[in-house]
Amino acid sequence: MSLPWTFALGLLLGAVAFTMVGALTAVLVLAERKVSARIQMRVGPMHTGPHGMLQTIADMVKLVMKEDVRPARADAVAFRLGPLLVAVPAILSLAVVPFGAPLVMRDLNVGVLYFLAVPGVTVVGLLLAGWASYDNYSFLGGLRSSAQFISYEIPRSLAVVTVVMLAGSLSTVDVVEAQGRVPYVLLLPLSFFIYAITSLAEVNRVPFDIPEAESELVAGYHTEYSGFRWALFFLAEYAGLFAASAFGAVLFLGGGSGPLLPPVVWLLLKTGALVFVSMWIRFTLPRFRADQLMRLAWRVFLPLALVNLVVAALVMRAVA
Amino acid sequence: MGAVLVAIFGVPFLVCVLLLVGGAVVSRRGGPAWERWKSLAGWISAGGALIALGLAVFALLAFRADGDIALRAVWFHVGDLEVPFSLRVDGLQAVMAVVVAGVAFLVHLFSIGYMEGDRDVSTYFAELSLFTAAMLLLVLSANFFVLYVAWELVGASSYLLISYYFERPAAAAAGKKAFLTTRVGDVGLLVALFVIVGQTGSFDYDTVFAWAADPGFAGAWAVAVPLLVFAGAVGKSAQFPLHVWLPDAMEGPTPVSALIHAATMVAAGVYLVARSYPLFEAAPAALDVVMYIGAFTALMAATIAVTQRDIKKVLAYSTISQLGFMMTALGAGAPEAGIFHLFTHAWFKALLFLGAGSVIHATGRQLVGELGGLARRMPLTAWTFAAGGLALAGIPPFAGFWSKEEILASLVAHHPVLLGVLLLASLLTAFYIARLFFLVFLGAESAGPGPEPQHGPASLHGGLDAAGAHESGRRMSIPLLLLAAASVVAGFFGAGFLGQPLQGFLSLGEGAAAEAHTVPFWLTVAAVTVGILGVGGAWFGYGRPVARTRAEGGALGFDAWLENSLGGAYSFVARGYRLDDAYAFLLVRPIVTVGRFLWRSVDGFAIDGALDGLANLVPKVGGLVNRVQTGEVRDYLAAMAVGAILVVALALGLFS
Amino acid sequence: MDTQEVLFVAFGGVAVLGALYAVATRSLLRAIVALGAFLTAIAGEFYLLAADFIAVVQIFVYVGGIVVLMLFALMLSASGKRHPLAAVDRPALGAVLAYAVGAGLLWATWSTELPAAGPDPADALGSLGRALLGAQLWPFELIGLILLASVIAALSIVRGERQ
Amino acid sequence: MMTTAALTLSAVLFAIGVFGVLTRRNAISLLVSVEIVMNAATINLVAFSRIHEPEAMTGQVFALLGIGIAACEAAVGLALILAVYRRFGSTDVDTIDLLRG
Repeated sequence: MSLPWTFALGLLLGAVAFTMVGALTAVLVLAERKVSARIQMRVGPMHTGPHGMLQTIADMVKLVMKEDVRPARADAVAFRLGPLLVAVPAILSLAVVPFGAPLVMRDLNVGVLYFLAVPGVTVVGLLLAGWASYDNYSFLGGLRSSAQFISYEIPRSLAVVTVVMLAGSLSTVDVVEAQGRVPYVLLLPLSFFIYAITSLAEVNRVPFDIPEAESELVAGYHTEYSGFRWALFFLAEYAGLFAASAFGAVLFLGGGSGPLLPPVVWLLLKTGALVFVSMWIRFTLPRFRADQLMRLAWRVFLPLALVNLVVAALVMRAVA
Repeated sequence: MGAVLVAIFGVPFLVCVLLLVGGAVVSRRGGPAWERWKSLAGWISAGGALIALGLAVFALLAFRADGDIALRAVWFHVGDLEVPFSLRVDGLQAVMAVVVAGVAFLVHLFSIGYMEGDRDVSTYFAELSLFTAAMLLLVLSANFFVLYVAWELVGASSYLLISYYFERPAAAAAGKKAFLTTRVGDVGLLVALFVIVGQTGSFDYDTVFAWAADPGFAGAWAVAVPLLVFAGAVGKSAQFPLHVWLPDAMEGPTPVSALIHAATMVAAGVYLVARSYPLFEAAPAALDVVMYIGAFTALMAATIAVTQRDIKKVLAYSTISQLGFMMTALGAGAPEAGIFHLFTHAWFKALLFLGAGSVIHATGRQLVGELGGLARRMPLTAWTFAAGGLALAGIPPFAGFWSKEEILASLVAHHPVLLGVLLLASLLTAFYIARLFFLVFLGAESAGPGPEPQHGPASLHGGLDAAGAHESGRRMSIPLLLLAAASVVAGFFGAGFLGQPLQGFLSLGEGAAAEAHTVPFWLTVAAVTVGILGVGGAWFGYGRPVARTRAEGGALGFDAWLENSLGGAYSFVARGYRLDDAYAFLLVRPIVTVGRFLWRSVDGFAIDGALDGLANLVPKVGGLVNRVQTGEVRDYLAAMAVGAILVVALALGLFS
Repeated sequence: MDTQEVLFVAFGGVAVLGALYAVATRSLLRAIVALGAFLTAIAGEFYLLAADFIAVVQIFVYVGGIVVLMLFALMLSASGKRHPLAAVDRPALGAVLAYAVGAGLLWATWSTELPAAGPDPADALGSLGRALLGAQLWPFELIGLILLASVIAALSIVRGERQ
Repeated sequence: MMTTAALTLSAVLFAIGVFGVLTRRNAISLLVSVEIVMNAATINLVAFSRIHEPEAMTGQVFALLGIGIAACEAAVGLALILAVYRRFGSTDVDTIDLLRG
């Protein structure tokens, strides 16, 4: 393949991926609104399209059309870079999700590590966005967000390490294969628990949505954003949620394996279940205070994850 | 029995330690305790000396009964060389031990009275005990290493005691002079020891003497080793040309002079030669050197003694002269005669010194011109001094007569010239000692006030003049009496008509023992005649009442007459043959000049200059280098980068 | 030029430009962002050099860790000044020295006959793991110790100053 | 070919880093420059790992260790910068010269 074609294909694939993630976001937003409505004994959006199914599309069109407002004293480069650095890693982290034979974009032999590492770049984006906005709420939101992200990254990674140890590989495909008929959620329930909770914190979902806590920080790091840039944050959040759920399914629920249905369907089902749980939680539990949040990470989850890791290692050793 | 040998020198040594530590402790408390301690110190010390004496006598008797007593233990190793700590008692060493311990005891006893009221008697007696211990170790040692250690200890304690009145510059200087001068000889002894141990691998007397007896010993070593040993003896025994320290050593307290610089330490050289006699026997040339030096020293010192006006100086030169006699005997192949004379001399010379001490103690003066007529006031001192003097002059039956006769007899056969020299020396000996006696004890009491009281015992009695002189106390007179008795009796131990028990006892060099001297009658007559002549001459010059008044010079008129008639020769002699001046001119001045040059140019200019320059350079350079420390991180980083570039360049071989 | 080489040059270009911007810009914030870009590009180079584990770790530690730390430090240390300016000083000296270093290194690189790259190991990740827990265990443990020490050091430095 | 390219890139980046180290006055900028230098070195390690005993992975191991060291350095360095900032009110290294001789 000649060079121009390579780039052309790359651009095309990028566009496709972005579009797909956009569509995914639309679906998820709609789902969330419907789920929340159901939990709150409402019906949710109903007017645009049948049962309001086109509501999110309309919202997105509205967002894209909106004026791009930039605070006068904001740092232009950082202000523009922030949303991008938040959204792009979230999308990129989907690259290693094994949707099934034809749909694995890349079977990296360090896929699991890749999934842990790439979302980390998001923090840079959050900080930039918060800083560049030249706004106290944004700044505090950015700092809180990154502190929270870094704190929860550690127990989360430690939980994933147990899976890697058990599977003996960093490749997501291998992990799925290694689970065979017994998903790791049965073997490593504590790891799954830690992963699930910390993942909520990673993607800033309630009860860990302190960085954007509307009631105290207005909207955290994206207070000053509007239009398409704001949409990017929105997109990143749902892409991240989806990615975290998908990885939860891959690491602990056996990925695409399952009877009768093709792997893609199984994986989407399992991911959907996890997404649903997170929405369920969102509209059920209140949020933590900032200090409680950090204490939870360092005093509960970190020791718990360490103990879990050591116990898992010892048990594996004993069984082997 | 070995324990006895150790105890003989160990007891005085422990006494020394006790006195030093006790003195240090008690003197801090001061007051009555200190006074009591000071009065006690002498008795403790004398007690130690008495115990040593008793043990020495015991060892002597035990030796007579059972033969040699020996003790041997390994002291330390140096490489393959094993250095033993060995002691023994044979005839010579037993006699020496008894003499040393005996004189030491009497001197201790005398010192109690003599030093009473001195500022720090405790230290004095500690040093005296240290000397006693060292001297006993010296005569008891059975190998050259122990001997050398004791030899140096003796020298060190001698230094300490000479400089006892260290506030007096003359005393301090005299101590240094004694130490340095004897050191010249000690180097010879040390080199001799190197040669000996290098050749035989052992320090033991027996091994070394066996080596000396070996025919293979002949050659260069055979002459060199005894001469080197003799060098040590020359230093210690104050033989020409290293005798100059002994007259100065009279700056020490008089009992010290009696013990160290008359009876014992200076005799150590004689003992050393006698002890290592087998080495000398192998080299006749070395023996000749010993003999000639001894004879020359004897005559020279005797002439000087005639001219001296200080009691102690006279006695000091007398000692040198008498040591010369001993050396002559040793060199002439009659070691028994030499040791016999050492034996008798120890008693009567100690007696003379203590008598002089008694006089000095009583009057605070020691120049003969300021003394006179003391016989009436100090009869005991006078009589005992006379006994010692007669012994020295060689008047029978006093001790000196017997031993001196033996020495003269040893020269009859082969060395008539030296015989004449020694007879002349004997004449002078009788003359100067009689002169001393007449000047001090006869004639008119000197008039006028005494000199300014010097630092010393007399000053404590308020600067007594001769008129106020009185006999010393019992503690001082008893030693005098005992020594006087010894001066009378000692001679009989070696007297020919008694079969020379002492000489047989000594059993020194085999050849010498075989060649028993029978003293020709004419020699006895000659010796006695010479002695009487000397005394008579002194009577003529100083003793007669006429002589004492005949010239303006008063008591010393004869001295003046001699000076006038002899002219420059007299002053040459009176100044000790100007040997001190010669040393000052030949050695001291060049050394001082060189030293001053080195001090000013090398040390002061070059070394100090270099050091000062360096010292000044440091802050200057520091100030320059200081600027490098800008405190700015980036400057350091730039330096680091330069360093990195250099490293890269080196790695790439750009400089090779 | 195959795809790999094209990508190598592309990443290299990004890295050089990012580095240049990072050292040349007057804005600290942009310098750090440029550093992030530079680091990411380097991670890409690692990937192309058959070191994908290193590449991911590079992202993990550098971009996710060190750059964030730097941003924190910047934001905590430049309070009130929204656009902290970092002056460039003595560019001539820096340029000369940098040029000397770079020229030396380049000369060394180009004047050395390098052996051809061997085949990449089949199980690279496994080899790396075995190396880390085998032959290189001591350095590995040591780096853990150093990390612990530096965490404690950093905490005590920041806390100690506060009290 | 690839190795030489990597080494060339490394040399260029190293020089850029050195330039930054020598010219930047802000402490954080210094740290940025140092990171560039360290990355240049890491590229070298990774590149050499392929030509020198690829199976042993020594180069990659040391690249990892280098990254670990960089993390330590950044953590301590930034802590120091914060401490310095609190004390001197500046992160400009030229204003901090207490050690000037």
